[in-house]
Formats: sequence, structure tokens, C-alpha cells
Amino acid sequence: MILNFPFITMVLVTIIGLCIILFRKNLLKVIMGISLIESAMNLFIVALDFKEGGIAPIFTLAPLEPGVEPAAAASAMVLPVPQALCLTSIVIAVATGALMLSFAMLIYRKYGTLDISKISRLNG
Amino acid sequence: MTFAQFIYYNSPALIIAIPLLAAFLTLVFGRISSMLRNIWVVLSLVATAIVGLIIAYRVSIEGIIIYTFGVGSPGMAIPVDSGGIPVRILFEIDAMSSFMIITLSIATLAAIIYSIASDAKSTGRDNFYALFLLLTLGGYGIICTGDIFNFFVFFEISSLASAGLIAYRIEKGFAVEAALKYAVISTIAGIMVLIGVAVLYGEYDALNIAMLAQSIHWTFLDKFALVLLLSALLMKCGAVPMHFWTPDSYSLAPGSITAILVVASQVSLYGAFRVIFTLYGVVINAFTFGWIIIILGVLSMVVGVTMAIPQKDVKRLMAYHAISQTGYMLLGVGVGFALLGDKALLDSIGYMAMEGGIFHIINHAMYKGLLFLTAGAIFYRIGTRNLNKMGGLGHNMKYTMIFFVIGALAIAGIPPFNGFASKLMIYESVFLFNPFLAVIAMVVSILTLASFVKVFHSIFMGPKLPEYAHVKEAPPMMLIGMGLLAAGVILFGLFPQQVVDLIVSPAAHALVNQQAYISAVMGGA
Amino acid sequence: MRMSKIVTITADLLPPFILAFGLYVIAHGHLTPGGGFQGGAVTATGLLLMIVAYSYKDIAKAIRQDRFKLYESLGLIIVIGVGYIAFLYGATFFTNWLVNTPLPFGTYVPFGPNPGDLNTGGTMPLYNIFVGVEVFCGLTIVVLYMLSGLEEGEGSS
Amino acid sequence: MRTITKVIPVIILLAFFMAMAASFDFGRPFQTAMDDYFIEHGQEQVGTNNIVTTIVFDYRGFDTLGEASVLLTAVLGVGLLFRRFSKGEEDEAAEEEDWQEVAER
Repeated sequence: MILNFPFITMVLVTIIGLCIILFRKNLLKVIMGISLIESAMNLFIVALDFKEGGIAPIFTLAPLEPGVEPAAAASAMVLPVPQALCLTSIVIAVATGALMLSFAMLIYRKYGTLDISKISRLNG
Repeated sequence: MTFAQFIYYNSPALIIAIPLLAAFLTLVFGRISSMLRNIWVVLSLVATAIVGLIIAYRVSIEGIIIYTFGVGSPGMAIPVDSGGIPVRILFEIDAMSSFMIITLSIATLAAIIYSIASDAKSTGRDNFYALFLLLTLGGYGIICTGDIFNFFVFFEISSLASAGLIAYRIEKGFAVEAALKYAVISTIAGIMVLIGVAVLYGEYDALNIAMLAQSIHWTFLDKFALVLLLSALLMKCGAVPMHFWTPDSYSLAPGSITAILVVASQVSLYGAFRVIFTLYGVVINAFTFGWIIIILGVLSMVVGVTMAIPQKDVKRLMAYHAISQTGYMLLGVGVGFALLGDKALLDSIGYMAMEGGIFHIINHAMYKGLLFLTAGAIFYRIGTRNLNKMGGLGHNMKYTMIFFVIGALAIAGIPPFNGFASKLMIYESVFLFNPFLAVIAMVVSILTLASFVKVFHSIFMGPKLPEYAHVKEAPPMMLIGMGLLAAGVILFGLFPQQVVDLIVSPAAHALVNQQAYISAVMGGA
Repeated sequence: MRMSKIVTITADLLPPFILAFGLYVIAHGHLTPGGGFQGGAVTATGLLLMIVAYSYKDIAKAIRQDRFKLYESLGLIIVIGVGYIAFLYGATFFTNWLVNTPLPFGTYVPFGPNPGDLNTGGTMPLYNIFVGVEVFCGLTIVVLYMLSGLEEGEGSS
Repeated sequence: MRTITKVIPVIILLAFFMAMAASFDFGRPFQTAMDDYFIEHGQEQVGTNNIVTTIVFDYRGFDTLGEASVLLTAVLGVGLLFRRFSKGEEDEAAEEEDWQEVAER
């Protein structure tokens, strides 16, 4: 059970982020909750690709014996694809975060408050 | 090879490459002159629509098209030495995707022509048109892609672009609040899609939809990924459980953007169908799952109409009707999915129901887009969306009135218009499946007619109000945009059978035929 | 609202090193860990350190915001242009048309660990550099917009 | 009472996520066929040493093109929000009355 500790931390951070979104009233805290879940997501994706005792999939001065043949190198190295996916997911987290924070700035200027219950004048 | 052959064989790539390059160049041209930029945006969207039609033509001839990015020849999905694993990103366009491409192209063309006139006086139009192009790009990407992570990236592009566009009129602050709600919802939906994709990758080390569809076998992790993917996509398409963002963002976005938002949520509905039919397909217990979608559809129908009756804001009323019309599509395709199990019932009722649901997507995109454009034209002229303050506009806004009548009759399902054709197919097939559902569908359609008669009366009928005496007709470009959609509504209404045979029934059969989708990539495995 | 003396002094000294490191990460994207996005972000931090240290009014005069916007769209146009050139070679969109060719960045790399030769990687270094330019300009523009929103906010509300 | 109705779904979700986390095995990925292909062929086919960047920009380069346009979308969206308004637009917005405020008062 202890072995997949990263996945458990990912679950806990996601649930904490979800609780922030559901229970907090201040808008900035909700946006922080969302970015917390996004970083938990990045942890989850990268944790998917770890191999016991694996090295980074970079061949520049990689600690492999020079004559190594492909299959052995592949088994020594961790999986590269999740790291590429994680890069994309980080940039998306930055983009959504920037957009939502500027929405929050504008709402604070127009409504004077960041409290979610006061903001929702668009009812009916 | 000649230029035409080049366009023909690389059309799947061009349908993404042209709007993307156009979006980047719009920013550069915008610094030179706004006229040049407007022409450039309209030209690039017309070119994209033409490439879309080429793709639709190719699919009707060749069946499923595979286009792999980054290799010598487009068809080479699986590299020779990789032991049967599609390694690169590829586009897989079957009849259902080409159907959605046609829907998106029609709505985009009408909206861009409309928005050239409707946003003439507002500032920041470089960013506006670049975001418009990126939104259509996201739609095309979701429709054509054959790779789930690529699906997630285009999903994010379209949700970010539409969040930015909803907040276009920020003076009063309401649009920014609606955009914030939309952004929060779509970010959470994006995270759920990402978790689903990551779980599927963790399990099968494959990101290609066809490869995953082949190797998925109903373990706990697959159920977990299905629940997340499906709830995220249904959240984005305005179905009942998470529909509260739809009225806000549809009513406060500019007219042309609302028409595109309607299609963007149909595209995420397409994404949900792709996940159910192609990614999971036979693995799911079709009957119970079909019933879940049917219940969602019926709930969307009923809640949408009942919430629409008391509305005072024109666009908000139409937004609730959009939710109820989405319920029709879910009902139609849900019945089709519920009958996936037994062959006999599927051929008699299932295909008819699915064709009704799918045909309703394009009909809804056209007449709902038309209604939102007319509401935008009214807002453009008299500055308010409040039904109580309007009246007697029929006297001076004649064409807008005609277009509104066409749209209202189409949404209510009156014979000569396209709404009737698809609703009739849904009534017939759902009645054979379960009469009670068909009765609800008919009642909802009658309520829709009632509420639109009320709206028509309060906007256009009545005496000529003094404060609107000076109101002129909407500018010609807006009328052209509305005319394009109205022509589509009438055309599809007069020849429903030809349209169904040409694009709708191949789409329904392609959606059900998961094996063809897999063997197109994996090579008849 | 300029920051304290200590911050402004460090903001004067640090950026050259941050920019150098950022450009290194961009340029060696295909050999060492890093690449277009990470390098662009590091370089943007170098510039943003100066922006945050000094108040927006001083910076607004020094940095032309629309110039950054132009560079960002130019960077992206070149990225997609490199993708389009693959069509000229008769290949599909976004193919690596420079790899294993006598052209620059085209030398062949045999399998196995090696010290790393900058002249490899086909279209990879081109993408790295121009995506780095785009991320650098993009992040700077976002922060400049938010700072201008802050100034305007204090003024009007 | 209202918070209870919110806490229950969170607990159910927590149970689901825990079950998901338990079914993964950290350090031993289930299948590695696609990644082994990248590691073995990355150097000959693309000529780079850093396999992760190879995937980001060559094998899955189309994702990164989408990625750059996501960043551009965010920049354009923020630019749209903090744009300078022309005089005409502000007066037009001011006199465009909105029934929400009327309803609220």
C-alpha cells in the first residue's frame, strides 16, 4: 500500500482542492482550488511513468555502458510520454489560471466584491 | 502532383492548418487595416468550409479517412517496426465526423458574416476575430481527431476561446461573471477529461482511440475513466445536471458568438457519443447505459421548457430552449444506444432513433443559430433584451421578423421546416420503443411552440411604440448571415429524405460500427 | 508603488543570468532536459523580475506592449510555417523534414549515449526557439495586461 | 444541513479515487510498448538525445501546436478583457439599460 504513495497524495490533494471549490466563498480561493487540482493532476500523470530504478530518458551522457543495445536501454529508462503530456497539462493550467484571474480582477472592479454568493446577480 | 490533388489528399490537415495560420495572421493584419483583417477572416473561414466539404466528399467515397501527422504518406498509421502500435497522432474522419464538419462549417460562415456588421463599432476586434478562428479550430479539432490527448487539447482550446469571447462586452460586468462561470465549469470538465485520459494511458499505454477501443475490457479503471470522461462531456454540452452555465453565457455573449457556442456544445455532445459508441462501444451493458442517457435527455427536455416559460430576457429564453432541444438529441441517440444489444430491434427502431437524434443536431444548430442571430439583431438596434420593453418592431424590422418566424416555426417542429423532419423521426422510433417518452417529447414540443408564439407577439406585434419609431432594419451583412441559416432551415425542411440518406444515415451507421473504426487504423486486426 | 531598495538592486543584477540560463535551456532543448516552453518561461521570469520590481508606470514607457504581441504572433507564424514546409517535401503536415539531411540541424545520431551534438534534431531546434519566443512574449504580455488592469482598477473603482 | 448534502458526494468521490489509486502499481507500469518504441527509435528517426522533447515536438508535435495556440488563446482572452475602450463604446454601454438592475432594486 505504501508503494503507490504518490497516487494517494494525488487523491488527497484533489479532494482538498475539491473541498476548497465547494466550500470556500471567496473567488480567488476557488481559483486557487482549481490550480491545486491541476497540480495534483500533473503529479498523477508523471507518477504513472516511473520505473523502479529507472533513469531519465535522455541519452546525453546517460549512465549506460557504451555498447548497450536498444531493448536494455528502454528497460533502464522511465517512460517519456507522460512527461510530454504533463508539459502540455502545465501550460494549460497556466492558461486557464491567467484567464480566470483576470476575470476575477474585472469582477472585483465591477462588483466591488469577490464573495461568490454576492456575485451571482445573474439569477432568474 | 497538382495543387488540387495536394488539397484533396491533405484536406484533413488543412482543415486545422488554415484557421490556425489565419488566426496568427489576423493579429498581424489587424495592425495594418481593419478592412484587410475582416476580408482575411471571412476568406479563411470560407476556405476552411470548402476544405470541410472536400473532406465530406472524400468520406462519402472512401469511407473512413486516416491522416497521420509527421510521416511520409498520410495513410501510414502504424510504423513498420513498431509491432502494430499507432505511435503518432492521427486524424480519423468517418461519416459522423464529416456530418459534424458540415454542421460547424454552416454555423461558422453564418456567424462570421453576421459578426462583421454586428461588431463594427466595438474595439479589440483583432483579438475577437483571432479567438473566433481559434474557437472554430477547437471545434474542427475535436471532430476530426483520433487521439484522446489531442481531443483534450482541442477541448481546452475551444473552452478557453469561448470563455474569452463570452466576456466580450465587459462594461456592465454581467458578461464577465457569465464567462467566469463558463471558465470554471470547462476547466473542471477539462480536468476530469485529463484524469480519464491519464487512467486509460496508465492502463493500456496507448493514446490512440482505435487502439484503446480494441484493448478496453471493462475493468474497474475503465469504468472509472468512462464515468469521468462522460460526465465531463455531458457537463459541457448543456445537459440537465450541469446546465446552469448555459443561460448565462448564451444570453450575455454577442449574437454571433452565441450561434457558435450552440455548435460548440453540440461538438462536445459529439465527443460524448464518440466516447460511448467508439471508445467503449460493445463493452458497455448497452441497455442500462442507454436508459441513463434517455433519462438525461428527458430531464433536459422538461427542465429546459419549464424554465423557459417565465423568462423575460429573449436570449435567456432561447438558451433554455437550447437545453431542451439538446434533450431531444440525447433521447434519440440514447434510444439507439439502448437497442445496440439486439440486432432485430436495432435495425427497425434503433437506427431511425439515432438518425433522428443526429439529424436534430444539424437542424438545431441552424434554427437555434438563426434565432440567436435575430435576437442579436434586435439587441443591436434597440439596445435591450427585455421582452416587456419591446413591441411593435414588426413595422420597421421586417426581414428580422421573417427570419424569426422561420426559426420559431422550425424549433416548434412545424412541417415545412427542418425541425419537423428530425422530431418526426424521433417521435416515431421512440413511440415504438416506449410510448410514454414519445408523449413527453410531443408535450415539450407543444410548450416550445407556445413560448415562441408569446415571444413573437411581445417583440414584433402590437402598436408601433414611440421610442422605437426611428429603428431601422438590421445592416445588410447581418441579414446575409441570417439568410444563410434561414436558407439552410428551409432547404433541409423541404428535402429531409435526401439529406437523411446523404449525410445522416451514414453518420448513424458509422457511429455504431466500432469495428470499422478500429480496423481502419489497426489494419483489419 | 516601487519595491524596496533591496528588491530593485537585485532586479538590476539578476536578470542577465536568468536570461542567459533561459536561452541556454531553449537552445539545448533537444539535448539536455528543457525545451521551448520551459526555456521561454525562465526567460520571461527574468524580464518579469524587472517589471515587478519597478512600478508599472516606469515599465510601461520602457516596454512596448504591442511590439511583444507582434513578436508572439510572428513566432507562432514561423512555427506553423515550419510545419507547412513539410508539405513542400510531399510529406504530411508537421513532418520533420530536416532530419538526416545535409541541411543545418540534420546530422545523423546513432543509437546509444553520446555527449550531444548541437547540430542534430531536424526541425526540433527551430520549434524550440520559436515556441520559446512565443512563450516568452506571451507570459510577459499577460503580466503587463494584469498590471495595467491593476493601475486602471485603482484609478476607477 | 446544506453542507451535509455537499460533504456526501465528496466522500463518495474520495472512496472512488482511493480505489483508483489502489489499483495502480507505482514503479511498475502495466504496459510500456509505445514508450519503448520511442526510446529505441528516437535517436535514429529524429536525431535527438532528449526523448521527451522528441515526443513533445516531433512524434506528438501536433499536440504542441495545439498547446501553443492554447497559450495564445489565453493571451488574447486577457488582452480582450483589459483593452482600451473607444469613447463611443462606453457611452453606448452606459445607456444600454439592463433589466437585471431594475429587477434587483
